[in-house]
Amino acid sequence: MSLTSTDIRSGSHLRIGLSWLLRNHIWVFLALTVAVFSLASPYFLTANNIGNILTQGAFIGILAIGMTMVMIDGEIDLSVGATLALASALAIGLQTHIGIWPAVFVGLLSGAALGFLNGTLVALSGMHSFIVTLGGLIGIRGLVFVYTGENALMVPDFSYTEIPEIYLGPISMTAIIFFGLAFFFQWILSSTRHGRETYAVGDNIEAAHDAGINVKRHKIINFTLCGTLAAVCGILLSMRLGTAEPNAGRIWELWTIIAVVLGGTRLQGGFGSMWMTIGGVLTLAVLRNGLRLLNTPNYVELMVMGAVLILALVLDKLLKRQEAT
Amino acid sequence: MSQAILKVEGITKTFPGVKALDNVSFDIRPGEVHALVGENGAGKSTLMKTLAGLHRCDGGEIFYQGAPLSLSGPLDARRKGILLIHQELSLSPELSVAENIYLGAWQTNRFGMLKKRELRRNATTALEALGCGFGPDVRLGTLSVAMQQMVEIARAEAFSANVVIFDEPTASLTDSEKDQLFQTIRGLKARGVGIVYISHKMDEIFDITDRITVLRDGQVQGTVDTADTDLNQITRMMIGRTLDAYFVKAKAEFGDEVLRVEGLSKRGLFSDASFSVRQGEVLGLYGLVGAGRSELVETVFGVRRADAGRLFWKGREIDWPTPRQSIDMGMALVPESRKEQGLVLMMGGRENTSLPHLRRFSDLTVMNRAREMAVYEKYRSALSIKTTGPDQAVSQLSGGNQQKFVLAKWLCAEPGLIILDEPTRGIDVGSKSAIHELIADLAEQGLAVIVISSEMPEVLGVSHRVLAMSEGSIVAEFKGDAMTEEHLIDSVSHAREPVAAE
Amino acid sequence: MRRHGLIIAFLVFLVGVAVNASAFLTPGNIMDVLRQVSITGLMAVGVTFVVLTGRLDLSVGSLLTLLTVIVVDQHNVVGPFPAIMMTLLAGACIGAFNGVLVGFVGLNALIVTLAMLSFLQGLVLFYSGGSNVNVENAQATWFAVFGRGTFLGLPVPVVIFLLGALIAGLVLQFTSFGRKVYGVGGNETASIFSGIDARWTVFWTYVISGLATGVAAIVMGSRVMGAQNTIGQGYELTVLAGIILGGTSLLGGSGSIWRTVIGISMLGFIQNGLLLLGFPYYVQWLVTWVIIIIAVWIDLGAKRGRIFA
Amino acid sequence: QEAPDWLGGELKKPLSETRIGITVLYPGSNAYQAKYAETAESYSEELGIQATVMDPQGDPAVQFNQIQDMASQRLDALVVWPTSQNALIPAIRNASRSDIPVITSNSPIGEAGRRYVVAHTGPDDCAQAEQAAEMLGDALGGEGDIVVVEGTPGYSVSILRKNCFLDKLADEYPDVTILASQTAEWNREKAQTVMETYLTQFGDEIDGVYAFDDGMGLGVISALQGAGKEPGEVKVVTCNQFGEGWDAMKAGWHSGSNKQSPVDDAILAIQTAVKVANGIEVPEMQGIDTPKVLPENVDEFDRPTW
Ligand SMILES: Nc1ncnc2c1ncn2[C@@H]1O[C@H](COP(=O)(O)OP(=O)(O)OP(=O)(O)O)[C@@H](O)[C@H]1O
Ligand SMILES: Nc1ncnc2c1ncn2[C@@H]1O[C@H](COP(=O)(O)OP(=O)(O)OP(=O)(O)O)[C@@H](O)[C@H]1O
Ligand SMILES: [Mg+2]
Ligand SMILES: [Mg+2]
Repeated sequence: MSLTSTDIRSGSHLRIGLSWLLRNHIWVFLALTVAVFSLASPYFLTANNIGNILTQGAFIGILAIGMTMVMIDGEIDLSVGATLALASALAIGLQTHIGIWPAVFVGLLSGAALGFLNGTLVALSGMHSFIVTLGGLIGIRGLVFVYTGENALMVPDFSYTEIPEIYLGPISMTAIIFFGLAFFFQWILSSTRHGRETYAVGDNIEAAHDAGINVKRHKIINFTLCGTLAAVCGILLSMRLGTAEPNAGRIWELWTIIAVVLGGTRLQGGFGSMWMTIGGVLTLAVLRNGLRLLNTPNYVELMVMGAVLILALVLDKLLKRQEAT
Repeated sequence: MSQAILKVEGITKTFPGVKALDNVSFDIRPGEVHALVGENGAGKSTLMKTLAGLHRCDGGEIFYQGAPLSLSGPLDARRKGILLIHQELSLSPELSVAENIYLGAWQTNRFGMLKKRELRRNATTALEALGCGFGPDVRLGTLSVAMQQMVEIARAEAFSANVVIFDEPTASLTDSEKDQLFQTIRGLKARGVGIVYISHKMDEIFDITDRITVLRDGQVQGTVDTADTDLNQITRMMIGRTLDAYFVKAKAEFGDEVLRVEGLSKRGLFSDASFSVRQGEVLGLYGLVGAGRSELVETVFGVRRADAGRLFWKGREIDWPTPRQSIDMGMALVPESRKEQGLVLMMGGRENTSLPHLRRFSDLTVMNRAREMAVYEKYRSALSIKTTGPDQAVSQLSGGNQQKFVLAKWLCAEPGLIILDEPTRGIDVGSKSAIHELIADLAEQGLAVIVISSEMPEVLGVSHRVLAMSEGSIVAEFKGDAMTEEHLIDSVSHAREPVAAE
Repeated sequence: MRRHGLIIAFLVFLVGVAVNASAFLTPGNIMDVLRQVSITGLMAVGVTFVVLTGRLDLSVGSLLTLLTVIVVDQHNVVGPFPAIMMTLLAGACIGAFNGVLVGFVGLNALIVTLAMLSFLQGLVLFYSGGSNVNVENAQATWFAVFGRGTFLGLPVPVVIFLLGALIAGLVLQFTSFGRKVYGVGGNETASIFSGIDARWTVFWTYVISGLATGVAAIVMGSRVMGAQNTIGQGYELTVLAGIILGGTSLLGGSGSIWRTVIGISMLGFIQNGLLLLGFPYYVQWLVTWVIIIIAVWIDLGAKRGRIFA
Repeated sequence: QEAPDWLGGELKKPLSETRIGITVLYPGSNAYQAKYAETAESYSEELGIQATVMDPQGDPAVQFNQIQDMASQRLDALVVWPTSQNALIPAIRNASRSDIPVITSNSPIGEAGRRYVVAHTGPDDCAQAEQAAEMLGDALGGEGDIVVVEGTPGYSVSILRKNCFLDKLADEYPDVTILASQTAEWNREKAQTVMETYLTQFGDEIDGVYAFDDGMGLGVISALQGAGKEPGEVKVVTCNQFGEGWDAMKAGWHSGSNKQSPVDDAILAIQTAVKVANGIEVPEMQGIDTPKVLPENVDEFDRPTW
């Protein structure tokens, strides 16, 4: 259900259903892609593959949760890819010095700190977050290289990679964490003060400010959350790979934005939800996995992703127009 | 009279380049409606924003309930009982009504969860106290402007405010909505609330207020009891002279027909609209907010597309034009919302003025600055617009001066037909009567003029002929002696039954 | 002072590096830097038009790759002049495609051009089959003049860049099209009410961006005399960083070409200066980060007369 | 079906039912990778096996997913050209645990993961870098000042080509000094830019250049030409010669590289995979030759078609 609105002109159940669908069309899209790939590949609808999709999607998914918070605020965070690389490098690199869990904690902290820095810069300077975090995208990657000295860092003990190897049926721990976080943040959005403020700030920042919401502090919190979630993603990635690549997470920020927008959350803020983001993340994961199962060459995959994205936007546009009349 | 509830002493506020408030003192007593009037840019909104914790003043003191007041921010002001209802609505369209009423002040439990039930209940109480016809769960964006304003006013109930400030609340309300608002204000007043009322509409000022404070160039010109004063005195205090006439009607000498519209329809907005206007004629278009007048003229101008209908320009039938073609033909539309539709706020007055006529101000696409400056200067002085220079961003100007630039940009094309959508909304009396004179002038020069207004005296005062519009249909036409307030009200309030044209 | 805070900051930086690296402010090095930024500079000049309307173009990096591959490959097939024409045409067409989607269909520019980035990358791989292409008769073709020649003692890429910037600057400042670009960027609705067809204006800015990338690709192809299918990777971010550094607002309506030229040159001098000072390249990223934040902040602060928002 | 000669055993099932997954990446030098991928496809077709070739686009996490997806399709064998030495170990471990044999090709994975890999085939990046050090050291007569143009940092190829080169140089040519080392991200144009800056900075001090691959080497040569240098005035040495590099060497601009054939590389990997799929023993390590190519012996080699 869309929790952000109640339609005043609500008529029959059919109409409510239709308007729900219009606001959540990503699920239709997801069902469609799933149907297509199930028909096209016998391996697609296997428990094992579904498990893979969920795990693979979870990484972008966790980034997307933070991005959704920031985007509903009407902002954007381009630095999540670099942030996750730093967190993963710290979580692995510090293990020999301070032990596994303290290292993981420091990794998380680094994400929170960078998110805090982004948020503070946005709030204090009044610069567009696109600019601030574009700077971060470049500079934080520099920090990663300074720390790793250009090398991929490896865990001292590969049992670290078995931490997320807990399964609930075919569903991995990573996927569970993703869904857990998504539900938690959906609850934040719909039921807590901070969540409602997020909509208020993104929707009409003047009104939110005039109503006494501390817009600056609010944005700093959301950027910090976004950075922390990027770090969570980085740490899970380090557990998956057993290695911290200095180039980890390159262009993931773009995939993340694509997933969130595909879901229906608006770039200009004020509208969106975690449900939509889950839909977008899964659609993206299904598309990438399905194309791989169909053995499509690399260039086809790139072209299909581009085309689908544009298609989704056009569809969204058409549906909105439909809704308007 | 009782002790002042809020007292301002000698406050000063400077913006870069402007002294918005200069040693201002005034007070508000419980149970009174205190009017604040003044020209555009006099500093009214600034003064009120200072009281509501949105601006910090540079000097001076504020006393609230006898003690010096220091505000940490707008929420603090609201919590202490000072509520500002903004000139531009200050709400969040995606949130529900209940959430908007308590915007930023939501109660939460120990776990940071919203007390949704309590929020709803309190909001319902506040809405019922005002007699609003909608519930707390409605998404705000689906409400009309008047309803949204009621949501803002509901905050006064919700926070049990002691001081409520209305900054031009009736700018986008119809007369009946205004009456409802006034009832609400009287209700607040009866409960001992001190009310500040800012408006450019003098009839309202004399209708509802007890005292009037006049502001001019950031300074207080004086405070008078409403009962002891009259329009002329207030006008003189505001603009330093008196006005002989508030409405001027152009001489009724009509030439050829300029525009004729037949059977114009657009699903969901208006249907079967037909009218025509001649050279030298001022055609009024009256209706309640939401009647579809703006949409109708926007369609004629070409910003929107019609579903059906025919359009005749100077007797010849033409295809539906684009705005560009309309402008080139000699049509001009002064849109109702200056900030969204009228101006490029970061451009200066010069560039805004020439924006619709780039071809006229350029030679082979190269802009001719001298020609641009000459025209800019002509209309700036003709409309006496206050700026620091041709390139000062119009966003820095007061609302009234902005509105004058919107007029300038259309007048400089010397069009054959000018459509004015709420041209005097938010404009002070002095400028307002200047605009009325201008309308008369234009008509006498042979232009056809269409004026949309929700102010009945205005529409009757300036027009030769009035169309009444209701729910997307033109329901009646009045001219001559039939142009009376009673007829107009009558026609638009019987929405579905067509009133015989006289 | 307000308008020139950017230039002052830039000069301070230049002097700072020059004191520590004697080779830095030599005419030879300055020419080198200008030549190096000429490719991103040309692209940035085109993208500035798009940004001024309040939109983005992230596809230019992939487009540069595609067009460089096309110009080099076609040079071997149809000869230099037709290859150049084809490249410019292809650039304009892809720009036009973006322009239709953003301007006419009204899709979000960030996402459209992001999708295009992916799509064009695929197209490059499809076109080149993954292999590198080279100009076969590199010694014998006049095509080399764009990347390697000199004109009146100036490297031709620099001449093309500065000439492109000059033309673009004049168009923006003094023509009615330029006014439309600022109008649409400043307030689209008001511009539509003023009879400006915002859709066409936006459309043309994307065509300009595509064309400028085409010119950049010609310079690139001529400079390298070959192309690989990653050659333009990441250039979109450099271009955007340059534009932003110059202080052009991403919200549209404010900014200018000279600012872009300064911004993109600043990036070039930062990169070059740190190289000369012997820092590892990733320090350059850190410095770029800090400089973007500080420069844009100061610029913004000067415009609003206050440092903090 | 008749087993091919090279198989050295019986076919367990027809080649047409043998399914092999290949995920290849060689960051930057796409010409080599393209030829590799092309050969892999054409050779698989020739054999009549079902092969899937994928490109992880330089991202180990993507390659990780690819390995996972291929494992879930229960392929007979996987050929992995790792983007990262260690990041793929868990994925390879999981594949091997679900009894899908994995062969690494071209660059090896880290020590910790070797036991999950049935075999490794391909050239030795480290040996190539050492060859480059030797060729450059010899060309300079054992002493001089050089600059280095690196590939995109952080990838295993870059790391090997850097560290092995530096170690060799330090050991055997102590009088060769490194003036500066910078990345050009496997990009020819950026290599040119980096070299131009070096020339400004050090001028005639530069006696030699080491570029991690031939593409960047060509950028370096363009810069030298632009600076008015004569062929051979500055010695340029690279790894892994391309067609154009071969031309440049003949023209005297290029002082040393090594021949590494993507064709041999791909064929060896696929043959090994087919063997493994049929349960035939294979050596743990099979190399392909990477002979030094020097101006003296350049005519003995065909011009590379990649
Ligand atoms: N945020 C601001 N920054 C700079 N100048 C401002 C700002 N707000 C108001 N001003 C200036 O202060 C003066 C007073 O403006 P104010 O909005 O208080 O006028 P007003 O009396 O409410 O006018 P109107 O009737 O048009 O609403 C004007 O000259 C205006 O340009
Ligand atoms: N907030 C709103 N939400 C949904 N529909 C609205 C809203 N406001 C107006 N409408 C619809 O738009 C149409 C015209 O509205 P609009 O207020 O522009 O008319 P108008 O006669 O031009 O009024 P005015 O010029 O006084 O503002 C009506 O059909 C009305 O139902
Ligand atoms: Mg005001
Ligand atoms: Mg209207």
